[in-house]
Amino acid sequence: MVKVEFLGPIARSPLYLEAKNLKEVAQELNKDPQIKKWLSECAVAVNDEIVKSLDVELKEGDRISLLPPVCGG
Amino acid sequence: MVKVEFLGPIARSPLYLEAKNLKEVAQELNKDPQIKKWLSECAVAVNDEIVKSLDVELKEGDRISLLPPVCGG
Amino acid sequence: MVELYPGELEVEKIFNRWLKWGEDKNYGAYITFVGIVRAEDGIEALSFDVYEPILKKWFKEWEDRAKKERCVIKMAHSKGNVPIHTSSYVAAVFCPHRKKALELIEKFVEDFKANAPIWKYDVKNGERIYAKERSQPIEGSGLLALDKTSQ
Amino acid sequence: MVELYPGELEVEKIFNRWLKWGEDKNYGAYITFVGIVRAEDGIEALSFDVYEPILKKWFKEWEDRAKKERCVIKMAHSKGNVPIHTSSYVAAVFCPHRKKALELIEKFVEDFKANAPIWKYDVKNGERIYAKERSQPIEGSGLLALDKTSQ
Repeated sequence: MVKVEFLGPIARSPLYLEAKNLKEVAQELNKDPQIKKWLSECAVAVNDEIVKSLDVELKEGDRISLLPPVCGG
Repeated sequence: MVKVEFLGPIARSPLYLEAKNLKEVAQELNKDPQIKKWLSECAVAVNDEIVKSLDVELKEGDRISLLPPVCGG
Repeated sequence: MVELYPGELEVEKIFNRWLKWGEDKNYGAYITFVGIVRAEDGIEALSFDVYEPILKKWFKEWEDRAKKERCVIKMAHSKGNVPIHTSSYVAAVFCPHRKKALELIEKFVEDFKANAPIWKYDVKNGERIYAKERSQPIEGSGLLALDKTSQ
Repeated sequence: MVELYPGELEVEKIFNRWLKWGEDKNYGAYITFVGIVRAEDGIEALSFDVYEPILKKWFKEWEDRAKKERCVIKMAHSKGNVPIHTSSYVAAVFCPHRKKALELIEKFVEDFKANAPIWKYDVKNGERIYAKERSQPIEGSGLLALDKTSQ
């Protein structure tokens, strides 16, 4: 089981999924239209490290975060 | 008569010269080796306006300033 | 270290504390950037969400980068509501010389805008509205969008 | 207006006064550059000569240039001796937005170094030594050197 967190303005509670890698997470999240609309603009972190490839293997308890467009300052 | 002032580190008292234009001032200043050595590095102001051409006519009482290399801050 | 505070920043105190910190360290240049909330579009405040774990990692990379140039970077940011005409952000660099300092503050502030995990909301009539049109997708965004052509 | 002070600058007071000045004017960015005297080559202080009439004209041009961008520039500088680890120079810009502010502070500080009529001296054992090798000829220098090939 991995945890998917939605940061900032994405008003969603965390999801818990069975997924062996990020591609499977992507497939799962694309099924929900309310989440899907954010995906093209969101960066992705695994255990608080931004990742830039879908070829990331996941293990039990991993935490995936979705980061929508930012504007600090 | 015009007045020539030496600013900053050029340790010279003002000079008073008869000169109708900047070219004549230049000729006069080039005669003094102690002044001459500064000239290639000095900017020139007439009545506190920096000038970039020797074709400047002077009138009685004009004030010429020599500004050696600067380093504020 | 990233300093985070609820509400508007006490800019004077932060500036003075950092100035004192640098006093005997032989830096030749100290630059600060202060971000002030502008009165625009009838907002009463801005509001910020900050995701600290990734912000700290992002900032650590900048600290390391600055250190290689013998410089130091500091920043303070607000969480929650920040009224108009008060400050939500202070960034600073200390460097031996001015050129590096000017270069570093610009690069840091621009990367901060583009990649620091902070979300901004306009506050109107007490309501928080995500400032989407002023926000930038973090570098590498879109990874999970499988159906990219339709986006 | 250019602020000139004998000896080292009271940076905190200057920063805070300018911050307050900008408070209700709806600027989004306030950047300050502080120049601090470094301990180098055994100096005890730096010392400065300032030629005010031309400095004020030079600064007025920058004020006008800033105004066209809806920005404001401020500066304070020391005259005379400034001990190591204290400050001789503070420059500031206020702009509606960050990009212009970052651009303006850099251009202003660089032009200040190149063209403001201020002369720097190292102070060693109480003696003032012109910092010639760190100084730059003002744009257009050499006008009166007739014998340019031998220079």
